[in-house]
Amino acid sequence: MTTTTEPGSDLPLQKQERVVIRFAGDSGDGMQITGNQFTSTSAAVGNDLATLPDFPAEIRAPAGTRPGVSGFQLCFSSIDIHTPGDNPDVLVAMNPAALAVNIGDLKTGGVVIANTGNFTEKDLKKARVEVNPLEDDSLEGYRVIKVDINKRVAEALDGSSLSTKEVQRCKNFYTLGLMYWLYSRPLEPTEEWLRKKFAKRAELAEANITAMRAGFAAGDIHEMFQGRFEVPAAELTAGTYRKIMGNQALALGLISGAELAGLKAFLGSYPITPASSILETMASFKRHGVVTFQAEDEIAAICAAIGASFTGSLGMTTTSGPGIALKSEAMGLGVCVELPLVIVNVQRGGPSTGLPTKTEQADLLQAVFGRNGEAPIPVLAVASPSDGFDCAIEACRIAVEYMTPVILLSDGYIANGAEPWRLPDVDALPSFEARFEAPRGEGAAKYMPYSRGQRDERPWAVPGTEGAEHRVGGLEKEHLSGEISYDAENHEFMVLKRQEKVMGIRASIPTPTVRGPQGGDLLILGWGSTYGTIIDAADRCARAGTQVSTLHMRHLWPLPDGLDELFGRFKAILIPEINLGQLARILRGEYPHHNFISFPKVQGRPFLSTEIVEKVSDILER
Amino acid sequence: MTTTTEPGSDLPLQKQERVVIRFAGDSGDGMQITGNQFTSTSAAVGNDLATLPDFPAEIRAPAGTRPGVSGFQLCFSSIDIHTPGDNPDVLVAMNPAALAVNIGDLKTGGVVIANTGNFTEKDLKKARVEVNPLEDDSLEGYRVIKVDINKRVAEALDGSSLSTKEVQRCKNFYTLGLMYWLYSRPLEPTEEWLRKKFAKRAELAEANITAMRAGFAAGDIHEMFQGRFEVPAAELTAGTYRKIMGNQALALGLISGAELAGLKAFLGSYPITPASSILETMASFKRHGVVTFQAEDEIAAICAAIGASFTGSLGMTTTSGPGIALKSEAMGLGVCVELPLVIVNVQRGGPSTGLPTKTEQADLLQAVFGRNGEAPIPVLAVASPSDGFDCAIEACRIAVEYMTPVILLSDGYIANGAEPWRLPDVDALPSFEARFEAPRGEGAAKYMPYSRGQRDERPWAVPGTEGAEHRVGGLEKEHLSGEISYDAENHEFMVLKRQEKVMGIRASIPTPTVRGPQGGDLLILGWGSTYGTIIDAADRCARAGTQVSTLHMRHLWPLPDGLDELFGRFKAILIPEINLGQLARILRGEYPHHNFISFPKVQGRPFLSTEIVEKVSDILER
Amino acid sequence: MADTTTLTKKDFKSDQEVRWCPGCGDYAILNAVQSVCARLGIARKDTVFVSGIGCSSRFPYYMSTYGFHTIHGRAPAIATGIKTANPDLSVWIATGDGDGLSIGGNHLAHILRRNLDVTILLFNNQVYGLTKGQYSPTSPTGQRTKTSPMGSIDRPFNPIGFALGCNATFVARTYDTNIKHMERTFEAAARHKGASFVEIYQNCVIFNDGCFDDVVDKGVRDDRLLDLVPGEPMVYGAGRDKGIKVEGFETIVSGAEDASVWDAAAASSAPAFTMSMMDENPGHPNPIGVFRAVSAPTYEEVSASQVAEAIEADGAGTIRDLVYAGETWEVA
Amino acid sequence: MADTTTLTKKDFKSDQEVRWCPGCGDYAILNAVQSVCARLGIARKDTVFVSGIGCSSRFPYYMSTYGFHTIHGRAPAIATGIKTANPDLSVWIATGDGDGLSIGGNHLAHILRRNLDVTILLFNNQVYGLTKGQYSPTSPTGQRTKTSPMGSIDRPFNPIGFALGCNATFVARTYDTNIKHMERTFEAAARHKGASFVEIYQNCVIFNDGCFDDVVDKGVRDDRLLDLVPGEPMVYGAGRDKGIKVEGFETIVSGAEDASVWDAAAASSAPAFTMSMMDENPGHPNPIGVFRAVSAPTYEEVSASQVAEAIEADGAGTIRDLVYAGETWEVA
Ligand SMILES: Cc1ncc(C[n+]2csc(CCOP(=O)(O)OP(=O)(O)O)c2C)c(N)n1
Ligand SMILES: Cc1ncc(C[n+]2csc(CCOP(=O)(O)OP(=O)(O)O)c2C)c(N)n1
Ligand code: SF4
Ligand code: SF4
Ligand SMILES: [Mg+2]
Ligand SMILES: [Mg+2]
Repeated sequence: MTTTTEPGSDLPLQKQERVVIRFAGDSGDGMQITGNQFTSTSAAVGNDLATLPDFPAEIRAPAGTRPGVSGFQLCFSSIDIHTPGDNPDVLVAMNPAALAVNIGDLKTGGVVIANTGNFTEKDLKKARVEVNPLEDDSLEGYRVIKVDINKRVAEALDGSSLSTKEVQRCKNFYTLGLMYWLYSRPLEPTEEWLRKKFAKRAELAEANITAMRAGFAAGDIHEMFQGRFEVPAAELTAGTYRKIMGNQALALGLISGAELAGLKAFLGSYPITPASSILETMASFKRHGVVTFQAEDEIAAICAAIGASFTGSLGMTTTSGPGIALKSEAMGLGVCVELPLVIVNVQRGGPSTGLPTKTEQADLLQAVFGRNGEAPIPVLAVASPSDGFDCAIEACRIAVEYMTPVILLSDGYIANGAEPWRLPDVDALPSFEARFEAPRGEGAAKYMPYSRGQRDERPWAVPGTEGAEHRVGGLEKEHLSGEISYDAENHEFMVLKRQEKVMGIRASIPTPTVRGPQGGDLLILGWGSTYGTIIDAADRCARAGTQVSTLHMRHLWPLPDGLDELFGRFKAILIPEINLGQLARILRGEYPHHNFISFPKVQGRPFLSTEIVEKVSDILER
Repeated sequence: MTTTTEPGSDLPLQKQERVVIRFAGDSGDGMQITGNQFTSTSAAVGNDLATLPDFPAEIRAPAGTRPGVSGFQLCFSSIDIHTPGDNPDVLVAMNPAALAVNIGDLKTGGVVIANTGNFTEKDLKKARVEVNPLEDDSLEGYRVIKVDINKRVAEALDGSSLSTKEVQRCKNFYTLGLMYWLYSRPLEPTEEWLRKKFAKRAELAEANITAMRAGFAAGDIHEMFQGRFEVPAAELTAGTYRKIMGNQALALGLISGAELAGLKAFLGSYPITPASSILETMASFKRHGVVTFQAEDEIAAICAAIGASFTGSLGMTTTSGPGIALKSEAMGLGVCVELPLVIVNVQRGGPSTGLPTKTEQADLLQAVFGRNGEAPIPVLAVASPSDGFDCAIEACRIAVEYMTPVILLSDGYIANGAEPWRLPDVDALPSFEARFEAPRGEGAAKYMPYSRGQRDERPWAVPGTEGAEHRVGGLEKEHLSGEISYDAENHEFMVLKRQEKVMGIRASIPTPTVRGPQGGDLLILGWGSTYGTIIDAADRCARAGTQVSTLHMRHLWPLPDGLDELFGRFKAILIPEINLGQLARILRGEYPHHNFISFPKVQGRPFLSTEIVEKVSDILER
Repeated sequence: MADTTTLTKKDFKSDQEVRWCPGCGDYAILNAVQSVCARLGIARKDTVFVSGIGCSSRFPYYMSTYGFHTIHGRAPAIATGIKTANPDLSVWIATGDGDGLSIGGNHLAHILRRNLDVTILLFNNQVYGLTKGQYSPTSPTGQRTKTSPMGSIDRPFNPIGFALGCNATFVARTYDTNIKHMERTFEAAARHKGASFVEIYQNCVIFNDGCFDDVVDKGVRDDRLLDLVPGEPMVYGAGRDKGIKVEGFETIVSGAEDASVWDAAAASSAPAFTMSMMDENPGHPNPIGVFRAVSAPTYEEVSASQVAEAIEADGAGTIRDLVYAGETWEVA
Repeated sequence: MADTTTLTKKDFKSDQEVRWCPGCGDYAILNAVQSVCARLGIARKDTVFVSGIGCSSRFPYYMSTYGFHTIHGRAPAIATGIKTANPDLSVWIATGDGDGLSIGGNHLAHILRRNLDVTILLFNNQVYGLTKGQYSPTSPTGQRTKTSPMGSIDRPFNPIGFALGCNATFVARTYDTNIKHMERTFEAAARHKGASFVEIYQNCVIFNDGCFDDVVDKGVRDDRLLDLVPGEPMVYGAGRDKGIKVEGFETIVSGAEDASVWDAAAASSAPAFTMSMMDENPGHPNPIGVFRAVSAPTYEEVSASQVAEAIEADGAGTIRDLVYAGETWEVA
């Protein structure tokens, strides 16, 4: 990668380990693009990173208002990191609404870059800000860099063929250029990206590049910073990397999972925030033989997936909490007919419609228990954006090997977050090829749809198979023959058999490993998206001299073997969850004699590692 | 009540405390009517009683086949009883299929009354019976009374104007007469009933009466019994009684609950076994102002009920497991909009369509946890047919006082079972009148839909109220104003507030009382329909010299106060449940340090008290 | 029910900031509805707006009446409870093509066949707006969206045909850029006793901009739209010179003078059905206006009358006679 | 897909005991379907029967093919998955008036509009049989049932009109006591490429006995039923002396000689719609037969062709090129 000539190279260059930037502006300001470009460039220069977009509430609010603010936070570093960071070091605020909404999170002493061009009376009013915060002392304690980006970009593109409106649309690239300068990043990757994106409108590409370069070269602004920074490459494990978002990783994993099983992937889905982009991504992979069906509702979506599995495809369905509620009856059918099925729930704030664009982990109990009758379904959860790939494959494996529906939980934080993904060795991926019953001739033994294999799974005979014609359905089945049976003992046998089969999955999953000391005063136990924050918090504790152990649980139902013994090695087990303590409840029910401390937070957003660090010292001081 | 002349009064008359009879025949044989008449007459003579019909599986199978068998068991007694009994003393079998299906349950030494007229080769074949059991020694150990009822009834009605087919339809009344003789019951109540029922076809009434009298007077048959029995009146608490079935009691309770709250009852429902008859019953009570809406599905049913509650009616919905699954999204809406709503789940065998006509208690975890997000809903359960009345009123009370959806669980066993109901003093029923916001004039303070009352309930303003116009919905609400709020702290506040409100219901519910010793080795804890069996079992243990205590839980969520202390008084707590241990799981999660012994049985039918007695001695011997 | 004070459009504006995208067709629809509400003279307190989920379903927040923003697709079901429990209320439903015809299609079908006296506004923008641009059940085959990168493979619903197939008693269509036509249509719908269904062509500037431009654009609309006015000849065109003549089941583009008179109250809904499919014939205009308006008993009326009849026949029930009924016996 | 061996009706009988009530109309329907399956010559292994819940939905158990007895109302959704995932299968749906038009109305609507190549048999007995006799969405207003002791207050759906409103490509009606007519209709439906919808008047001897007697009873049916045969004049009557003449949107009972010729393939479904409502006119017969049969691309075909096209354009994807895509970088 060639390095750009360095304006402002006379200013002191300071090394930093870890920087958190938040870009914030109006929905129309292109903050997501800005953030994504900064991320890609940082990835390219070898930083570790994690990102978190913060979309405005569902409907595009009027420009300039607080509900219209769109944010993108990224953390890039030369050390191993696992979260987009608690509090930004730098806040880019494109208008007063963006400032007002985000300033509270900025680190004390942090930098605000404000686009003064958008702080007019009118702008302030739209943002419901009484006094211009750039002009009173409300920003005391922060370093405020005021730049009239509107004007700067107009100047930079003076004489361009673009309309004024189009020129102003280049603001975000001016800003990006400025940030590139501040953190000594190359411009080339973005220039390349722009040229590709606007292949058909080269003048737009060039205008944006010009704007970006202007920001990069704005010496007079640079002065205000009194220095620039460098974040060297991180020491990442060797390999090929790519940046990946959570939903994207899930889509790739689901497609791969089907392929590893030798099956066609069939996705039945109905759009819902924050799960929709899995469907969107999978719809774009038709050349992988993926069939996507956008159903009329969530019920039809899961039913179609079940139908597809009946024919020998790997049926899948993706949704969020309210959609899971709707699917619960059909999930019971899936349990009864014992066909493979992967059900993805990208959790969001609840109850009901709740906070659709915010994150939460409050659907765990629903996943484990939310069906009529005894209807056991294995449940696992994704830890981070890239983990979605592995988890999706694991969900497919369980579904196929055990002939069962599987619930895979993710959440809004993971769905939209991104991180570098070290690409797996494709040949080393697990293989769990599905086996179909072979056609049988006249004299052959009758196909027994509810006989059992070594994992208690039933044999899969698909339409088109001669001699294995059979009927399945939601009424209780007779063991072996699969015929309707109202027999009392058979019912009990089947209820227990289904239970045993799902509990038997334990044999195929590892006991999770403790990170840090293998026993002691405190274990921080997490599941799903708290993963990164818990590790960050533990590392911070370690740096401060307190060793705490952590444990991440990928498999939530059945619970893996060995936990009882493992828990026994710790005096207390702290469980931070973005709900009111759902995993803690499950664990208490299973392992009543350990000291579980539930640490709930239900604010529609992830934990800060600080919060966990504080909680840890609270507990240890007691 | 005049006493009928007593044929066979020369035969010895033996007193019995408690008799269990099962009538079994083809669906077309009128066994339900026979059983019900015997029940009514037994009630009228002052017995305590409990009944359990056993309907054939959903579809009417061809006549004479095993799936077509319809049964009706009743227990009548001179002592206090709580269940229809484990094993019948007498089995009336109208055909070979009825015999084959039911003989296994008959008490050793029990009496079989078989209608030989229906044991022809053809009948045996339909029932898939190889050898006539009346003619080999397969009924050894039972006293078998063979009567050609077909012939007898033909003889009795010889010369009647009825067709042969119609004459044969009187068979069940001949049988009833015979049983009335055997147990020294009066004929008058049934004669009265027949005359009323066939008011428009007197000849039918008279034919049935003639048939019944013939059975009652059939001296030659009587000989075979070597004696007849008498079951004296039970010592029941003084009062007015009526026989009531579970679903009927629920319907009456729901209507009364609304009236006690001063509200119109609105039932939105969709038919489903075994809940349908609640809708059917309520539809017949229009003169009580009840509005019933048969919806297009379960979702529409609950949604309409929520809509009705929005207008100030008391919205209700009734269903079974699969329907609950479908309603779970809308329940979340109910939690969010905080309107009163009563949701009745008459549980049946699951998962999925499962065993629709069989009983189960496996929807408890679904009731407590089966929704997306943190969506707390109080849950209570009916103990016995007549308890449905009180529980329904209690559900209405909680819904109205706390402005919340409430789930009321019953099951198939209760739904169709019947028992004598001592009618309540209507004036002493609880009162919990709903309060609506008053209209407000121009200058009045703004209506705050999410402000809170003393029970944390929100104020109820209904359309039509001037000045209180407001909007509700499923998005997170701002505390007080109720406006949409994406604010993190507000969300947490509201999640906790909804949780506190529901947990606060504890203040209004009693700690359940222990029956028997207040502490000791063993407490048998039950919920729902195991109530009667557990008491019967405890009484049997007591009679055998072992004192065990029992506890019945009506309120399952929130759990009442005082349980921890109470549980602490027992070395072990045995929890029989018709599921895989769902209440046990909940209790372990809440009170981890007690010794709960889960005792699951999932056979689509109630526990036998014997099973519990045996389990108790198992535990106590250990 | 009617309020005597003179209501104005402003009375129906709520204090909530309207949060649709600038340029969204929903603004104009909101305006028109507010005007019509004022004109109907029904008090705010007696009016309820019910919606599902979608951009369009935010509607109730912007009305100063009672409102219920329910869950996706279920507005008709909730409204059924509201109207049946209190027939005195004026009940409106705001829904989208996804909310009303995808997940909510069945409830919509059933409220129409049951003929509850509600007014249903279906905002058809041929796309899922709120979830950011997937195709909907009204998207034309081939439409490329996020979930149909190679074009939608669904055959779309015709909302008018769907409503007619459900035996609806009032069926109409209007579009977002013609306030007058919207007001006229909404008012007729609201005054109709029974379930009124109005499809509104609505532009989504963000995800489906210009989806109806070929018929509603100022430059073409006079020639591309035929306004069905009950009792009037079917005449259209910038110079009102063109007409539609019905022959058998066929429609023929004719001169104004030969135009047939439109009968929205025909016993059979076949004519309305013919009109609803007319634009599939080359050269034919796209019909708007009132397709069907017939009268039939409303669900809530009959429901209430059965209760009244039962009370009249047997007297109003009390808890006592509910409980002390059937065969009872005394134990002393 | 077709099997060369000669199949007989018996080949399609399963080993399960049929458990409908003696006298139930379902038996005859089962018989007719088994005959048609034999005639179609599609192997048992390639045939799938899908159903919801209801008496009628027990159907798959009695067929010796593949079968799926799903959950209430969802058969069309499950069938959509089956057919889309494997277009080579011959897929049938058995559903009831409750299963298909009450809880399942939306899925039915959507499978029809999407035009999946499946054959849908709707057993209409105007009642919920399996749950023992509540009114259904096709029960006539006023019908007294367990849940409507004072008479049903719903306006019923007309299943034919509903299907037409959903833009179905094949719509027909037959009745359970006419094996020949059933077989002819089922065969036409099965051979139609696209979603075929067949309403079957079905008697429920237990809960709604004789519900169609006024039109299908042997004594009256010749005069009360009009069989719509595409391309044939609309003639009926015991002496085949009566006819239906179409004038404008009106139908007139005429002599046989004046009868109009029935066109089930008209571009517009308005004629079919007119026929579907004909019996509401006094003196008119009740129409059965084929209301509509037009061709349109099927969903599963287009779905498969997009996949094929994508593969042709860019090559079949592997996990490797799925994973190693986008902007990647190396860390050494
Ligand atoms: C049960 C459920 N499923 C899915 C969603 C996501 N969702 C919200 S609105 C919507 C579609 C909106 O489309 P439309 O009704 O056309 O309204 P528009 O936004 O276009 O006005 C969807 C799929 C949801 N909120 N709830
Ligand atoms: C989710 C759900 N709701 C309700 C039921 C109960 N149920 C079973 S079949 C049925 C209606 C059957 O009517 P129809 O489809 O007309 O079939 P028929 O029995 O008349 O053939 C109902 C309401 C169910 N099984 N599942
Ligand atoms: S996304 Fe479309 S429909 Fe939604 S508010 Fe914006 S313009 Fe309107
Ligand atoms: S109840 Fe009716 S529909 Fe069901 S099997 Fe019996 S006769 Fe047939
Ligand atoms: Mg839309
Ligand atoms: Mg039916």
